Amino acid sequence: MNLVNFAYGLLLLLAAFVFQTTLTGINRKVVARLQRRRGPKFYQQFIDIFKALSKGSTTHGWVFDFGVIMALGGIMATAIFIPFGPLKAVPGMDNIFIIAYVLAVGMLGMAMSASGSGNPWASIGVSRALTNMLAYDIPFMMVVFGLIFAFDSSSLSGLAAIQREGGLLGWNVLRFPLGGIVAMISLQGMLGKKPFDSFIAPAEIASGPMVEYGGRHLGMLFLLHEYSTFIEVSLIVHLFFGGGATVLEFMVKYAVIYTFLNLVSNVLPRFKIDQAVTFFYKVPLAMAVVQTFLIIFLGMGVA
Amino acid sequence: MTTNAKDVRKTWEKIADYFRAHSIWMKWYCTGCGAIEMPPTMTSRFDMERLGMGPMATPRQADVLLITGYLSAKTLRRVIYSYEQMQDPKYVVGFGSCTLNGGIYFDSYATMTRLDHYLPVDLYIAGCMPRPEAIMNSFDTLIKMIEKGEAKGWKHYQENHEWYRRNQLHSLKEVYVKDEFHE
Amino acid sequence: MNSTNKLVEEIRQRFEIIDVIHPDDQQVILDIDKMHLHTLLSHLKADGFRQLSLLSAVDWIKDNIFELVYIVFNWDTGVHVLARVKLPRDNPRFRTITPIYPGAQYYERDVHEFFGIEFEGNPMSYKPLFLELWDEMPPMRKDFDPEAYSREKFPERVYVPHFVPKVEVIE
Amino acid sequence: MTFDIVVILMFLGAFSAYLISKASLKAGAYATTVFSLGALAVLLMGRSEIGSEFSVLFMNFEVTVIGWYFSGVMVLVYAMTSFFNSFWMDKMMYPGSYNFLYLFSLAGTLGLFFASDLITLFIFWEVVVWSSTFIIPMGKSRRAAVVYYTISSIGSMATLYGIMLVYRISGTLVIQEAFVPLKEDPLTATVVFVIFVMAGLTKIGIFPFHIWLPLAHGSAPHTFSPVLSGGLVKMGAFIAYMSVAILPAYEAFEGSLKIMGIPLQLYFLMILGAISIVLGTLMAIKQEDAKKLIAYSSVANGGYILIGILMMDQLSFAGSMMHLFNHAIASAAAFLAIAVVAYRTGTTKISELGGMIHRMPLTYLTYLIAIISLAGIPPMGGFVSKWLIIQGLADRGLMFMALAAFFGSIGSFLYVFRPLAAVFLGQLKPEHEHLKSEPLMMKIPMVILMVLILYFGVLPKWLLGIIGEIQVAAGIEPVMMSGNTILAVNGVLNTLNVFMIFGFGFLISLIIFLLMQKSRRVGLMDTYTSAEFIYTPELYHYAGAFYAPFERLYQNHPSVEKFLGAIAWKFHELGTVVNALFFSHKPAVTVFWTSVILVMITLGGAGI
Repeated sequence: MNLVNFAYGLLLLLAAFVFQTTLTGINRKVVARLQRRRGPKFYQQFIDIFKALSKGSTTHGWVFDFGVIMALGGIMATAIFIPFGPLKAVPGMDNIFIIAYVLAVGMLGMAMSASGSGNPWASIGVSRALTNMLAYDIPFMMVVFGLIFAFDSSSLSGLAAIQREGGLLGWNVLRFPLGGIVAMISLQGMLGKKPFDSFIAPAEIASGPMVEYGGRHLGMLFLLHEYSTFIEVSLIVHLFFGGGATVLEFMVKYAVIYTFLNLVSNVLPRFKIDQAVTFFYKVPLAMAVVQTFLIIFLGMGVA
Repeated sequence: MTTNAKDVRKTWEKIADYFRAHSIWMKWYCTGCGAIEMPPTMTSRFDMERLGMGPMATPRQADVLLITGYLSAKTLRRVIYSYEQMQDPKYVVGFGSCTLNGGIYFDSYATMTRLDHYLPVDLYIAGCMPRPEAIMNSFDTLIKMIEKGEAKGWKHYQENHEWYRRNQLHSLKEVYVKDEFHE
Repeated sequence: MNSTNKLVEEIRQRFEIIDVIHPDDQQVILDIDKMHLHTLLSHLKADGFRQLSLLSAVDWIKDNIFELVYIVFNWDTGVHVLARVKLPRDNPRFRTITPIYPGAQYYERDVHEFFGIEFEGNPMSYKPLFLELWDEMPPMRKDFDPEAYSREKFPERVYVPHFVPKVEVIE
Repeated sequence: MTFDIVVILMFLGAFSAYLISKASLKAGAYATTVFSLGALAVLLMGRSEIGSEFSVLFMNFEVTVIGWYFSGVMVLVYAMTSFFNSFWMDKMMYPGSYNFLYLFSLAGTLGLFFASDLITLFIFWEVVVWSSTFIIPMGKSRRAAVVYYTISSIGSMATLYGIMLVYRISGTLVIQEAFVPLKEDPLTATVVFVIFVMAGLTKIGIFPFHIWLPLAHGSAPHTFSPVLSGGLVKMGAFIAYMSVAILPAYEAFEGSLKIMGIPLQLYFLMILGAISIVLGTLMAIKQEDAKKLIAYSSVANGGYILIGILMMDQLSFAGSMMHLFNHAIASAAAFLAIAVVAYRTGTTKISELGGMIHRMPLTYLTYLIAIISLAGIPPMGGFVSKWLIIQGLADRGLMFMALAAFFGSIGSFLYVFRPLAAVFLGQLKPEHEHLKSEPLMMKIPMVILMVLILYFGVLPKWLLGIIGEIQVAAGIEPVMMSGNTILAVNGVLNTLNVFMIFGFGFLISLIIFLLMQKSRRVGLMDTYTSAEFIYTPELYHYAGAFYAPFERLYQNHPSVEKFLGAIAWKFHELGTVVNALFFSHKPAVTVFWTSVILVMITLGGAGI
């Protein structure tokens, strides 16, 4: 760790921000076309974020501010760990468990700040978000557990490199199709897209955790959202789609997966939170356990 | 419009105004029948998102308070409360002739006749009720106004707060009331 | 008309009904003396009219009376019965029907607030319901002038005509 | 020879604390602090004397690394908690006895960890059980003490029976030698192992012996709950360690059926640990009382520790040993934070509190850091230990344990967040408007614990070094570290780097925050209320049934408590029947039944 690492980290953060925010903008346009609208400009998301940052804001006490800073800081730190294709800011730190747990810092910060506003809608949203997390994370972690056992590595770039050795058929999504499906469903939950978006339901609980945010707080939450999307989609790209030998390959895979999930999201209604839990524990968890069982006891797909 | 020292914007304010003009998040205060005109404006026929506009869930997140329809004494209190919860810079759009001059029920004991008496309205959309074309046109105007820095209602409200407050108190007696559910 | 005829016959036998109107084949309007209203309503409720659909008042200012209107509804037969009683306009008081229809609570508050009719036996009816901080005469009374009130409370927009077209009256 | 002095001094200290309490209660409470801090200092200084042996009267002691480590954890928790004792002196029924028992139980644990023969071990086990049994009813409930004592006696009896069994086979009571002959006899080894482990399970609160934990922790005096959860529970881990490492279980069960390389006996226990994790998590999520909530979290964390100890490998075992320390200080810190709230407000019910951060920010910070560690989020200590445990599980491919571990660690976000949101954040109730901040004496231990939690999360080298020594002593490969990097089979973890990058992210985020316009400060009630005017903060606070939709999914679960309650009821009924038969108003009936039984016994004896 030296200054060069930090400089790389900063560059990586910038690149991730520009990439993901542009992609979000393009996806807004794609969704608009799906609904037969013209849709906003592709750089609309940038305008939204900068506008929110430029506005005045209100605060409900120091924990309200501190939580937002902690959330964005935690998520940015996690984004630094993520390899951007072959590029890594800090070598040797892309351990999947580290990423999964550092990600939680951001979640906790945001939850803390939201509850610190004193608004019950925020607390309800947080309680739903955490329940949702308990639902989607366990199937995902089970599949990841199987992968780690299969390849004796918990490093993202290491797992990606192993997949690339086998060419297209080496991708984990093809080697372990059950696990791939589980991961995609879990990713839908992680991104908070439909049908698992009951925690930010705007009409029922006034956008949940975000209810009290405005101005720079809201702008930072938008940044946070872009980064967490980047982290979560990157995880899947690295774990199941062979990562990227070049930056371009990584970006293409990333964009395809993200757009696909967005399209799926736009034709689905919304689960209630207990329905989401039941669904995740009935279908994806069962699939994940079967997949892990196949890997560990039968060695299926491990080659 | 006269240009004095106060109206000269700094460069960063110009940039900020560009962003503010092209990303308009609205809080719809759907008090009256006018709200029915918003869905067609939002959906594929007129598609307001292409101008960077969209509805928001709470006043904290919103830039524009869109008041669609009649305001009674009771709702006006809530509207003022919502307006004060919004973050600067904020804009108010009065929608329909009812906010403009009281519309057909101008002589009712319960309805407001003039919104700009209580809140700094940046833009009125006349009509009973205005069609989506009128709405889109007016938002186009609003975007231009914000970009030029002419939509300064929120500053006017800050500077003339006493005047607004006096008007509010004259018509409403109290803005922050305690109603029966909180006795 | 059969079902309502039978009903009206039965009621006529038991109560002094001033007048009966059939506006529709499932609807009956009964004008009744205010002494008998409560017994009528109890009877109707026992007879299956479980729902109080509306309680309202009408201000007959020329006759100097208030008319209270009770609409009850029978879910089994689909019959509406509308019972009307007349009260003197000055110092209007009437007994509450909340013991019969507890749901009348809010209607009585409503009527009290908008017409100033007092319901004895319902202390809650004195609380304001809709009008926050109202300090004038009850606004639904005919002698209340809403326009004057509106002009005084809510200043109107003054239009300055920029251009007045000349109108020539052609004989 | 410092350790014998410590053990003796602690006993003398207990008595002197009682005498001082007779003169002045506060002074007695401070005496507990002084003595336990003294014990901590001696332990830290005496690290070089590990391996020394000594005897007091007929009891023999030997200072092993693991004993030293455990006693260090224990004394640290006792010392930190003892700062709080003086504030509860006027609220206890027998404050003098409390001070006495507090130090007496500490002395008992020290003796237990240093014991080198089984009788000494048993004596001190009983010392701890009895002294804590008398402290628990000083809190809210007497029933809790009864349940605690019942479950503890299961452990005691099991230990006693195990000791007798071992003595019959090997003819010695010295711990290191007594178990040696068992290696040749897997069946007896299994019996001894099950008996000893059962004693451990009762203390550590593993399913199905978990029922005493929430009851006792939830209703013990506020100053004793941290000790119970942070300290005494770890005695069970010590016994479990003994039965696995000293027996040694893996060698004794070499011939039995193995699942993923784990002997069936141990695998079964691991499943119990996994059940405890899931059960503790689910129950903690639905608790309405903050102390009970943390108590159930102790059940879940006990599961982690047990699984790690049973693994006896390089990673999970190290993780488990470290988790023991992390959980001890984190749960002590969390209990202490709740104790501060209880001291100021008089309640620990989550739904009766709210907005405490505006009155006691330091307590909030303590609780925050403690729960971050409990939930295993970096950069706190709990993360390192959970990471190690999960790496070990992934290495072995124990998928069902891993499933439970994932469920427990994500579920812990849910339950630890609940008191954070509902007790410390949210709306401040009008009746708490004029609360004072926490007293200085309470701040000291909280700050120390916070620093420790953070320090061992960022720089775990020292701690893992000691754990490495324990592993060497237990005959397994020690955990590897190079610099600040922990080297695991499947990956590496550099905690310092994680911390630095986290700090870097935080810095950027702070810069973005500060560059933008200043915020306007508004009150807590000036929130989005759908434009409604609301004046009742206590109603505008989301605290009760926090995870209602989730709780509804498992509200009709089967419960061990209900099962045991039914058995107790049947037992009670049987007693009534016997009572009616024997002790009716006619003496002749009693004489008749007595003679019948006597005849049956005589005949039966003749038959044999």
